[in-house]
Parts: sequence; structure tokens; C-alpha cells
Amino acid sequence: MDFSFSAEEEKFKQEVQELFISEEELSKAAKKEWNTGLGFGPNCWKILQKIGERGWLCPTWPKEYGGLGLSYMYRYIVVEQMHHFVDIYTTVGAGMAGPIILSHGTDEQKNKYLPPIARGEVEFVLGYTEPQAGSDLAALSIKAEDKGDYYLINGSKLFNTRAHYSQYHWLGARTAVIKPKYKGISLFIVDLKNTPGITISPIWSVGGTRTNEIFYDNVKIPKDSLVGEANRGFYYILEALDYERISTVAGLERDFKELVEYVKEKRKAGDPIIRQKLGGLAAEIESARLFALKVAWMLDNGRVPNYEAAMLKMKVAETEQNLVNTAMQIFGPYGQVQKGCRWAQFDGQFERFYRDSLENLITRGTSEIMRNIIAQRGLGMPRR
Amino acid sequence: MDFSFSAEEEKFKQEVQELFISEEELSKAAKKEWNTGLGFGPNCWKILQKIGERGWLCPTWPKEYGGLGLSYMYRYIVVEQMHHFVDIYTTVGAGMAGPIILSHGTDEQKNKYLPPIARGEVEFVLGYTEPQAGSDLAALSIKAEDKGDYYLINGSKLFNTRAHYSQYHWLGARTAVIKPKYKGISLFIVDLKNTPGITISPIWSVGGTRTNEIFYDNVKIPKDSLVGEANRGFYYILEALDYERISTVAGLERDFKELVEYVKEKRKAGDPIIRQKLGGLAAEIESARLFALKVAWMLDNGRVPNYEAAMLKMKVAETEQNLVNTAMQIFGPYGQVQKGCRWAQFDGQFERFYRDSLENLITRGTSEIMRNIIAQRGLGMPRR
Amino acid sequence: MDFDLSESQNMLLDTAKKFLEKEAKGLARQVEKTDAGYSPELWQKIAELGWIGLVFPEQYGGIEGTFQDLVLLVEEMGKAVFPGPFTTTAISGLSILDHGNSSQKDAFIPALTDGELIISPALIKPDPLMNESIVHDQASMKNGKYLLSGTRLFVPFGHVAGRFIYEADTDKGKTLFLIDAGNPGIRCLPLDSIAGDKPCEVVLEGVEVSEEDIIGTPGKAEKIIKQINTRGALLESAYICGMLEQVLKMTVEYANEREQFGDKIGALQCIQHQCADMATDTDQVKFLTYEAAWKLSKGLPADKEVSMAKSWASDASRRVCLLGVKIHGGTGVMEEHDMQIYFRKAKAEELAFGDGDFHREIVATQLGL
Amino acid sequence: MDFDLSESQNMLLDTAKKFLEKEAKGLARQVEKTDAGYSPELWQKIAELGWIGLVFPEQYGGIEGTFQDLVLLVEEMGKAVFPGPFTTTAISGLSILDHGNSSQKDAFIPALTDGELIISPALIKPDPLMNESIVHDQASMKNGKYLLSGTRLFVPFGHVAGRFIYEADTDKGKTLFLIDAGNPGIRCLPLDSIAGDKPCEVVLEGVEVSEEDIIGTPGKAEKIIKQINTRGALLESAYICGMLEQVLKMTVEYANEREQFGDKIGALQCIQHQCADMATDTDQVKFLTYEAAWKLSKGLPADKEVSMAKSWASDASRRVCLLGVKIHGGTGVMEEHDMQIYFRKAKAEELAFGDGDFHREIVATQLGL
Repeated sequence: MDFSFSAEEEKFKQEVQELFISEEELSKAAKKEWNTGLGFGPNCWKILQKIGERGWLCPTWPKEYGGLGLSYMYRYIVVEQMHHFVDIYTTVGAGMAGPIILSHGTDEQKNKYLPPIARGEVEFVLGYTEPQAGSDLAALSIKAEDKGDYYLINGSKLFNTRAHYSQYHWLGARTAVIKPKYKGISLFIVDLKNTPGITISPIWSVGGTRTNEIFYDNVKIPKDSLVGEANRGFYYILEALDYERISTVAGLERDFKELVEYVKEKRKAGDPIIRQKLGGLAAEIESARLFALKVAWMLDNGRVPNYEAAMLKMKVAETEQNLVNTAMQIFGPYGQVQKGCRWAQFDGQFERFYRDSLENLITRGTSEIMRNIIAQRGLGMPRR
Repeated sequence: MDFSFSAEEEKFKQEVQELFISEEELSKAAKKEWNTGLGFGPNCWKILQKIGERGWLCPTWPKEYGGLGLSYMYRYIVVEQMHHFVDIYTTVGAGMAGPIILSHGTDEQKNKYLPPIARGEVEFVLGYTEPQAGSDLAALSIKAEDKGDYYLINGSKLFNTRAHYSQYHWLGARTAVIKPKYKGISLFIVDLKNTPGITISPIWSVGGTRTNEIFYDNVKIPKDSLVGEANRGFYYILEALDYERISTVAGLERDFKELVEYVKEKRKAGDPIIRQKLGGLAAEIESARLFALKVAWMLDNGRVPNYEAAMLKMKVAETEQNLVNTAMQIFGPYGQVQKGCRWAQFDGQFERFYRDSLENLITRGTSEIMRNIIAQRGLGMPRR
Repeated sequence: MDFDLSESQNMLLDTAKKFLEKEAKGLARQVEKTDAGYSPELWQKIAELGWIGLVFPEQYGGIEGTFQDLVLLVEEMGKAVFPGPFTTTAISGLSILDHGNSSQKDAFIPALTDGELIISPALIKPDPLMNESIVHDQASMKNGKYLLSGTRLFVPFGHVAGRFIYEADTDKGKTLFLIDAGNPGIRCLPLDSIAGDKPCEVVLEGVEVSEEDIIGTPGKAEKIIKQINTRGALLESAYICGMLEQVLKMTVEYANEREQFGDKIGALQCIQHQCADMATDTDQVKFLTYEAAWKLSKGLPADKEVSMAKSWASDASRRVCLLGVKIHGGTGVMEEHDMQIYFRKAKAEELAFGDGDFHREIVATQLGL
Repeated sequence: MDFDLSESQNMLLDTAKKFLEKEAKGLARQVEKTDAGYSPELWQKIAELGWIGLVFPEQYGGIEGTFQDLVLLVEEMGKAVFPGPFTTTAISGLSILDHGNSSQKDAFIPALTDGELIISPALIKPDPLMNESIVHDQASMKNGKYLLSGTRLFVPFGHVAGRFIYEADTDKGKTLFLIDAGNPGIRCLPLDSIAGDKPCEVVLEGVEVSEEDIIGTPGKAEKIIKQINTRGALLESAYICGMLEQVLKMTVEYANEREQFGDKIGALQCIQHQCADMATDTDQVKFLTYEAAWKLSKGLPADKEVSMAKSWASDASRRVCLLGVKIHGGTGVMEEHDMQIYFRKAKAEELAFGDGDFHREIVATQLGL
């Protein structure tokens, strides 16, 4: 057992850190942009490209597609540092769409999409959720009809968070009406900038984050938009979960550390109740960090972290809730005022976080779905 | 809205209190006996009879059967005081068997059983649970065959807690093999002292409480042992739940108060963490007390407290856990030593309570069953 | 023992439910983007309904209800997250009624019950560690007048208040003033907040106040302030109680309609158990609040009961709303759904007049610890 | 990064699992009613297996394993709730190894690894508020010998210990002694406890001890004691970890077999979610424990990590066992079922070397608070 990075990993981590430190202004500006809730702005694109041009955005990919052929632990290290310095975890292209293109795409698709993803030049917006298909992804109903020369798409997608700045829609659509429903789903890449019939309509979250509804009205997309085989989309999505599972609590660690410093500065360090709360949080964050490391290590060792990843997802989301809640409790009445107000602590950062963190309880599977997975896959309890 | 007892109720409460105060030695001796986990000893019987001879054990029953024809609130008051002074809540005769005999028994049964129950002279042991029938009472399998002149009983019952000092077994047995299963259950009164073929075998709980397994080996019981109609037992049991629902937190209040005094005495009152824990417990106990009062009030006003009673049951059991856990946390390492040891706090009372209270999480429906009831009956959520 | 409402309480709540259903639907969402932060038009209407005067004597335009009636009304307002300076105006008025002299009562209470005058307690002194640049407290005498300076924070709807209840440490000790908000030395700045409910920073610089504006005995402010805080905490508990009842209702309705995996999510045991926990938490808030209200109405000591209610309400407000959000799934975090309004408001109510830790500490003191 | 065990660790644990399965089944239940409270026979066997010597150098009869190996072994013992003075003897021995002089090492460590000598830390001083009639601490010199008096509580298996580690405030400051338990001035009283694990009251009255029995530098006891407590806390975390793994296993097995309402209760979502929470809690204990063990083995500072592990372990021990009891239903509270043994032991382990609050407070200090 060994909880340290190897010398090479440590060296790599230093390099990544050095990039962000040498680009301190840019990192800060990107983080600020990201935290407006509007997604990638110019500084985000710029820092992504700086990460991408070094091959760090997709370090596990083959070099020919812009990666470095390294192990998952290197991806973990990048994600950790990105999260720490700019709060952006990863891109959908690098974390979700890309891996599926890499495994199931045509050579043409690989050549077309993967290098720009790896360079941080393009982004994909995830298009899985629909009003009636949330946790139950297989229930999605947007239709993609094979019309011989093209696919005809009709329907709509909810919570397409990155739509307003992404180049591509990573679309899950129904290509067959069949039971079980998950056997009729296919994946498509839709060019959002150059396809007529698509409407992107903003929705705002309680955290002030912009997400979008995307409407398809008789939209024609070329046949080569299909990724992999038709009707195999659901399997691809499940497969890709592995890659997606790389996660980190680096942002939480950073915020927690700031909170501890704040408590010292505001002379509340002697309050036994605050001490208990922060002491407990430290242990919780550390255990979540170890869960994250374990998942990365498992991937590197060819093991499938299905229940471990569920535990990680649940624990990170709940630890985040404990962190924001503890911070707000420490601020007392000063916690309620917002960014820009002279009484706001941390310029209202935790006030926004208090709202915005709710989303993490729900996206990528609620804690309840995670508990199902832990019980059924991890503990072998019966499925209904 | 009014949270006080009426003048009459208040007067009654005083009278009940006065009995216990004037019988202080006896009360203490009874409480001590009860807390050995062995059930009723001579002092318990004596105090029960003192309560019974005043008509207080079954105050809602008609006078002819030893009651006082009073409302449920009077029963609440008696239960509260009993719980406070002797830790005994009620008898199974007064709280569970008696009410069913009163509603469904023959005149002969009423005359034979109710007055001694009301006088506190006899006790019934509840005989519902079996190894395969816990939460799922309807699954019970002990067989009662109608042999013309008698019923023939074969099978066994688990967790017959009061068997070793009760005169009667309040037996739920299967009289018909039918679907749904609950339609084949009947209730019987079995004379434990004078019926051949019955074996009572002790089982001990983690709390040191004795409970029993009862084995029936070709036991013949008279036809008039049947209570009410055959195969209607399950309905009677459900009906009687109302009466059973009268509950109290008086014992918890008493223990909590003692704990607060202890904290003052041991100069821990300044510890902010202990203050938070005790402050929170006070609110929790008070809310449980109000739940209990509401249920009693509802019964008096002809309303059926089905989900309210479930909430009360759950809350009392969970509050009790919080109380014992808090006490043990306050004692620190001194909490682990037992009765008789000179380092035991409260002579180990909470150490025993820490173990013994587990039972209350399970008997009379687990918290999970209670949550089902609250959601389905109280909130109208769908039953499967 | 009686857990039922009285005839007149039933009537009051019937009217309230209907009125709020008709007039206040969506109001919280609308007004939080306005400068006022509430609806002056509806304020007039509730004055006409007698709500503002609910607990005041007839001679001042009130209808002589009990404090318990007020608690029940505020609970209804909580269900609708009805925005405005209702509770703080009511408790300010009660302070004048209890401690003011007759000319103060004549001057202010009728204006208040009429809906013309909003009074707000400006009692929270800033912690200088949170922001050093504040106007520090000063109180001096000049030509028989008091000259007051100081900063007060989180003054509810201070920007529309006609008067502030303000405490200053004078030569006679801590003294309570009823200060004209129009006084030229006063600045009032509404702060952006999570609940959009306009807590204000109120700054006094050399504000001239006469002796006539003192409430109660000079030097005896503390007792009155404690009473204000007790009443405020209880009304907040009632408001939270209403909010949580509504959150539970919305959530159960949503769960009973929403289908996933071919079944209503309300049929899932984990959702049912979470709803059961929400219901239990909510009922605990409710009964603790009702009992404290009954005690206050009877004039019985109720500090412990109020703090039990508010401590439970404060913590339950987050627990219940968080479960509500989770069960609503993606819908629950969308700006366009009401769920998030309750979640945000819950934070403000949790904090107002003391959070859970604060009130548990009071309970401990009341236990003799 | 490596979450796997080494070859030799796998071998160690394989043997341990088989041995404990074969020899220790039901042992906890059997021995808690005996005077010894453990099995001297099995003690000899584990000495022969090299377990007691696991972390000691070969020259003293040890097999030179790491502290991490010890943690893993103790975790296995926790699964079997293996009773006995194993962890406390090991950490006592380590203190001698780290701080004793060579004649102490020669005298005691081989005896310890052989299973002949049990050493127990007698370091907890009674709180006089809990019971006033104690022998108070005294340390004086007479003819070049120390005369020690004092009371120590909760001394693990003090009644079978050959030596105690005892701290006294001498003229040179706080000094650690290795005291012969057979000394005529010593009384040892095993206390009945919830876990049946024989914590003892040890009383010294005018016990004569020579300078040779001092461990480390006179006046420098505190650092050694801190090390004992840190190691103790971590081994307790490991033991708890094992217990919780076993409780989870038992509970899932029970739930997957037990039928109610025509279905396995393990198919109920509420049971599944409770088991998922148990598993998560347990894994948190496990990873925090492993990380701290790795740091200790590497000689890195680990105070924070150990306290994170023990604080989580202490609180999880109750949470997980309580869920285990609840899911087992009536069976879980019966004396004849093993579930209750784990529940009772959990309380003792929760308390040993500091409970959750205690260790969270250390974490806070380590955070610089």
C-alpha cells in the first residue's frame, strides 16, 4: 500500500502546477469567468488551450490524437490541478464524448474531433436529459429517423448546460422504438453552429448557472454524425462512465483551507463548536479524496470501479453540501449577503456556492441512484 | 388551541402523583425490579394493584369492568405518571388484550378477564411474533385446529417477553390457510398456568431483558378461548392499535432532567458542545411529548391517529436513542462500566439503557415501517 | 388540551388562505427584483383585512387578536412565502404598545395598523471583524437632544420603514429610541441577499433625537430588546413552519406525478421515507411553535419554548428544503420552479433572530446549564 | 499510488483469516464470562504465529513487519472481535523498543514476542469529580528509589499484565516507568463493562520502583505518551474497521435471506440504502486508517491523519452497528446472536484512546485552529 505519487507522477504534478502558477492571472480570470455561471469565456478557452497544447487535457489518449499515452493517474493529476486553480473540472469533450469517439468512432471521426478536443479548442454539450428522462435515461424520446441520406431529428433536450458556447451537441436520440427501451438509443454528433432548425433557449439555475433547452425542428444531420453502431448508444454511455469517473475534491480542499484561514483571521478559532465542525469536515474531505484516488488507481489497474465510483460521486456531493453549509453557519447572518456587498464574506463566494452546489446532488445520478448501485453492484443485494 | 390539562385532568394528575409519592419506597422498589430486565416482581405487582384498585389502570373502561368511564387523556395521564415513577408503561392486559376483549369478547370473557386486568392482578403475554413473522405479522404459522370440542395448537412463538410471569398468553394463531394470509388468523386466550403441553423457554436480550420462546406441542384449549369471531384476529389487532398508541416520554424526560443535573454537578455545564447536545435534546423530547399529547387528544375527539401514531412511535424510539447516546458521550470512558462498579455514573443506568433501548427501535414496528405508514397513510403516497 | 383552532382562528385562516392564493401567487418571485421588495398595494389590502392590526386593541385600529392568532397567520404567509415587513412591523408595534407612552401609542399604532407606517427593528450591531469601516456607536447630549451615531445591519425592509427601533448606550444606560427614518443623518442601503428580502444597512451619523422618542424607561432597553427577539424568533418559526408545509406538499405532489423507470417516483421507498422524515420534521416545528405561541399568549414564561421552536425550525428549514430540492431533481434547481425560492428563503429565515446553534444555547441556559 | 496489499501482507492476512476462522469463532462470547477475558491458550498460538512480534526486530524474536502490517492484522482481529490485550501489548512494546535502553529491550521484548509477558499502558488518571475516593498521585524519593502512589483507570487487561507503563510527576518532571505488576503495593480490579473486555482500575500505594525501570529520559514522558496514544488510536480504528466490515457482511447476508411480506428484506430500497450508507461509512474508516498507517510506517507526521481516522471510526462504529441491529430486527437484539456483541464492543472501541469529539478537536488543532 502506498498513498504517494510515483516520482514521475510527482514531477508531472509539479509541471502542471507550474503552468497554472506561471499563468496566475489567466487562471484567476478563467476561474472568475467560470464562476459567473455563464460557462467558458475567452479566458477559459485560453487556459484550456494552454493545458491542451501540452497534451494534458487528454493525457491517456494516444499521441496521434493529441494525448500522451499516459495512465489514468495522470489524468487524475490534471483534473485535480484544474479543479484547484480554475474550478473547471474537465471538458465534456475530453471526459465523455471523446472517449466514446476514441473507442467506437470511425477513423474520420477520430481525426476530425479528437485532436481539437485534446487541444482544448472545441467543446461538446451533453445531450442526454429530457423532461421525462432524467435518472431514467433510457426513457429518452427525441427521435432520429434514418432517411437514407440523412437523419431527421425532432424533439427536445433539457439541461444542455454548455450549449451556448459549445461547437457540438453530443446527442442521445431514439433510433428504434423497442423494448427494453435502452436498446433503441444511438449517439450523434451535431454541429450546433452550422445546422438549421436548432433552437437553443436558456434556462437559469438557482445557482445562477446558465443551462439550456435545445429544440430540434425537422433537423437534418448527415449520416456520418452517428457514432459507432446504431442502437448501441446506451451501451457506449455506460462504458464511458469509467472515464468520467475520474473525479477530485481539489476545489473543496482549496475552499476548505480558505475557510480555515478565515476562521483564524476572524478570531473564531477558539470556538469549540466551529472546531468540531471543521475537524469533522477535514476528515470527510480527506476520505473523499482517498475514494477519488482509489478509483483512478483501479482504472489504471484494469479494475472496474462501479460501486466505488458511485460511492465517490455520492460522497463528493454530500461533502460539498457539508462544506457550504458549515461555511454559511460560520458566517452567521453575514452569509446571506451576496457578491459585491461590502458585508459579504469571501465576496459572497460561498453564498453562490450554497445555491450552485445543489446541482451536484442531482446531475450525473442522484445520491439515491448511487446508493442503489452500491447496494446492488457493490454488496450484491437483489435488483427488482 | 390549549396545551394545558383541564382543571379536572390536572386534579387527577395530582392524585396519581400523590399515590406514587406516598408509595415512594414501593415505587422505587418496583422500578428497580422492572429494570433488572426480569419483568414484574412482587413490588411491581403490588404497585400495579394499588393503581388498579383506584380504577386507574384502565380509566377509560366502564365501571362494571373496573374502569372509571373516563376519556383517553386520563389514560395518558396515568401512563405518564407510571412511566415517570416506575418505568412501567402499562400492562399488556390493560393496553392490548383488554381492549379487544372489551370490544369483541363474550360477556363471560369480559366478566372473567377484565376486572382482574383492571385491578392489576393478572398479566397477558403478547403472542404475535414468530421466527418468520416479525414486521409481517400476517405470516404467522402456529396452527389452531378446531377439533369440535377444543382447539388443538401446535407451533411456537418468539419474543413472548412477559411469559414467565403472566397468567395468560394472548395468542395469535392460524385457523385457516387462505390468501390473503391475514384472513386466517384468530385470537385466543391461553391459560399458561393450567394448560399441559406448553413449554416456556427463556431468551435474553442484549439489554439483559428476559424474553421467551413458547412451544405448543399438541396443546388442547377450550373452545371458549377464542376471542371474537374466528379468522377476524388480524382486524381486531389493527383496531386495538388505537388504544395501544397512548404513549409518553415521561421516562425520557425524567432521565434527561437527571442528566442535566449531573452535568451541572460535574461542572461540565460550561462545555459548549454538551450545551448544544442537551439543548437539542430538550427540544426533541418536548416535540415527542407534544406528539404524544396530540394522539391522546385525537382519540378523545374520535379521530384516528394512524400516521400521527406512527410518527410518535418513530420519534420516541429515535429520541430515546439520542438521549442514551448523548448521555454516554457525556460520560466518556466512564460510560462503559456497569452497575455496581464504583466508577459507573448513575450506577450504570445509562449503560444498561444504551443496550436495552435498542429493543424499542424494533418492537411494535420498526422506524422503517413507521415511515411507510407516514408516507402512505399520512401523505397519500402510493402503496405497491 | 385542545389541538384545534378556534372558530375565529378558522375564519381568519380561511380568509388568509383564499386571499394569499388569489393575490400572492408568484408574488415572491415578482417582487424580489423590484426596489421595494414587497407589494405596497397588497400591504394596503392586508391592512384593510385587519392583519397588521391583528394583535392591537380596537382603539388603535386593531382587532384584538391573540399572539397565537398572529402565529397562525404568519404560518399561512410562510406557505405562500408572502414577502414584506409584516412580522417585524407587528413586533415593533407590540413593543410600542407594551412599553410606549400614550402619545407614542396614539401617534404610531393607528398609522401602523392602517398600513401607513412600517417600523423596523434596527438592533443588530456589526461585528467589526467582518468589515472594519463602519460608523461606530456614539451617543451624546446636545441642547437636551440626543445625538446618535452608529451602524446597524440586516434591518428588515429598512428602506421602506418610517421608523426604526434603535438602541443607544446613553448616559442613562442602554436606551431604546423610535427614530424617524426620514431624519437627515440617516442612510439606508438595501443589501443583495440570498432570499432577495432586502436586509438593510442603516447608518446614523449625528442624528438628533429628542427625549420624546425614547420607548420605555431610559437605561432599560435590554428587556424590551429581548422581548422583540423572542417574538421575532417565534414568528420566524411560524413562517418557516408554513414554508416547510408547502415544500412538503409540493414535493409529495411532484413525487406522485413524476415517472421514472416506469413508475411514479413517489412509489419508491427511499422517496417515501424522505417525505416521511420531512413530515415529521415539519410537525415538530409546528407543535413546538404552537406550544410556545400558546404560552406567550397566556403570558407564561416562554423563553425556553421559543428557543426550542426556533432551533428546530432553523435546522429543519435546511433539512426539509434540501430533501425537497433533491426529490424534485433537476426541476428543483431551476430558477423557473418555486422550489428554489423556498430553499433560498429558508436560509434567511434560518438566520433571522438567531440560528439553530444560537437558540440551542439559549435552551441550555434555560435548562439551568 | 497503490491500494493493494503486498505479497507478504496477503500471506499474513491469509493465515490470519484462516486461523481466526478456525480458532476464534465464538471466542468473544466465550471469554467474556471468564475471569481472564481472553484465551491464554490462543495467546500462545498467536505468539507462535509471530503476531505479537510482528513489528519487532528479529533479534528480539520479532519478524520485522511494518506498522501497516500490524494495522492490517488488527483489522482482521476486529472482524472476528478477537479478544485480548493484543494492541496494547504491541504499542507498549514499541515504546520500549523506541525509548527503552538496551537492557530493557533485552529483558522485555523477547518475553513479549514469546507471549509470556503482557504489558499494559496504565495512563488514564481518574477525574476526581466522577468518584472522590481515589488514591491521589504521589511520587517521592527514598533511598534512591521512587515511591509511587496513584490510581489509573481503564487499564486494558491490567489483571493479566506483567508490567504497566505508568507516568508519575517526579522531581525531574513527568517520567515514564515500566512497573512490575507483581509489586506488592499494586492492586488491580477488573471492571464490569459493556464490552466485557476487562478494563481495570489499577491502584498504586507506595510502590517502590528503581531508576532502571524508567523508560526514556526522566521528565520527558509526554512525548512517549502521545506516541502511545497515537498508535493506540490508529490500531483501534483498524479494529473498528474490521468490526464494521463484518457487521456489514452479516447484515447484508441476513437481509438477503430474511423474508417478510413475501420478499427478501434485502430487496427493499430502504434496507439497500442503509446498507449502502454502512458500506460508505466503513470504507471511509478504512481508507483514512490505511493512509494514516502508511504515514506512520513511513515515519511521516501523522497526528492529523490518525485523528481523522479515529474520529470517523468512533462515530461510524455506532452508526454502522446501530443500522446493523435495526436491519437484523428482533434477532439483532438477542443475546444469542453475534450482532449484539459487535454493538457492545463498538462502544468500548469508540471510547478507547479518545472518542470522536476528542479526535476532531485534535484535527482542528492540527489544522492550525
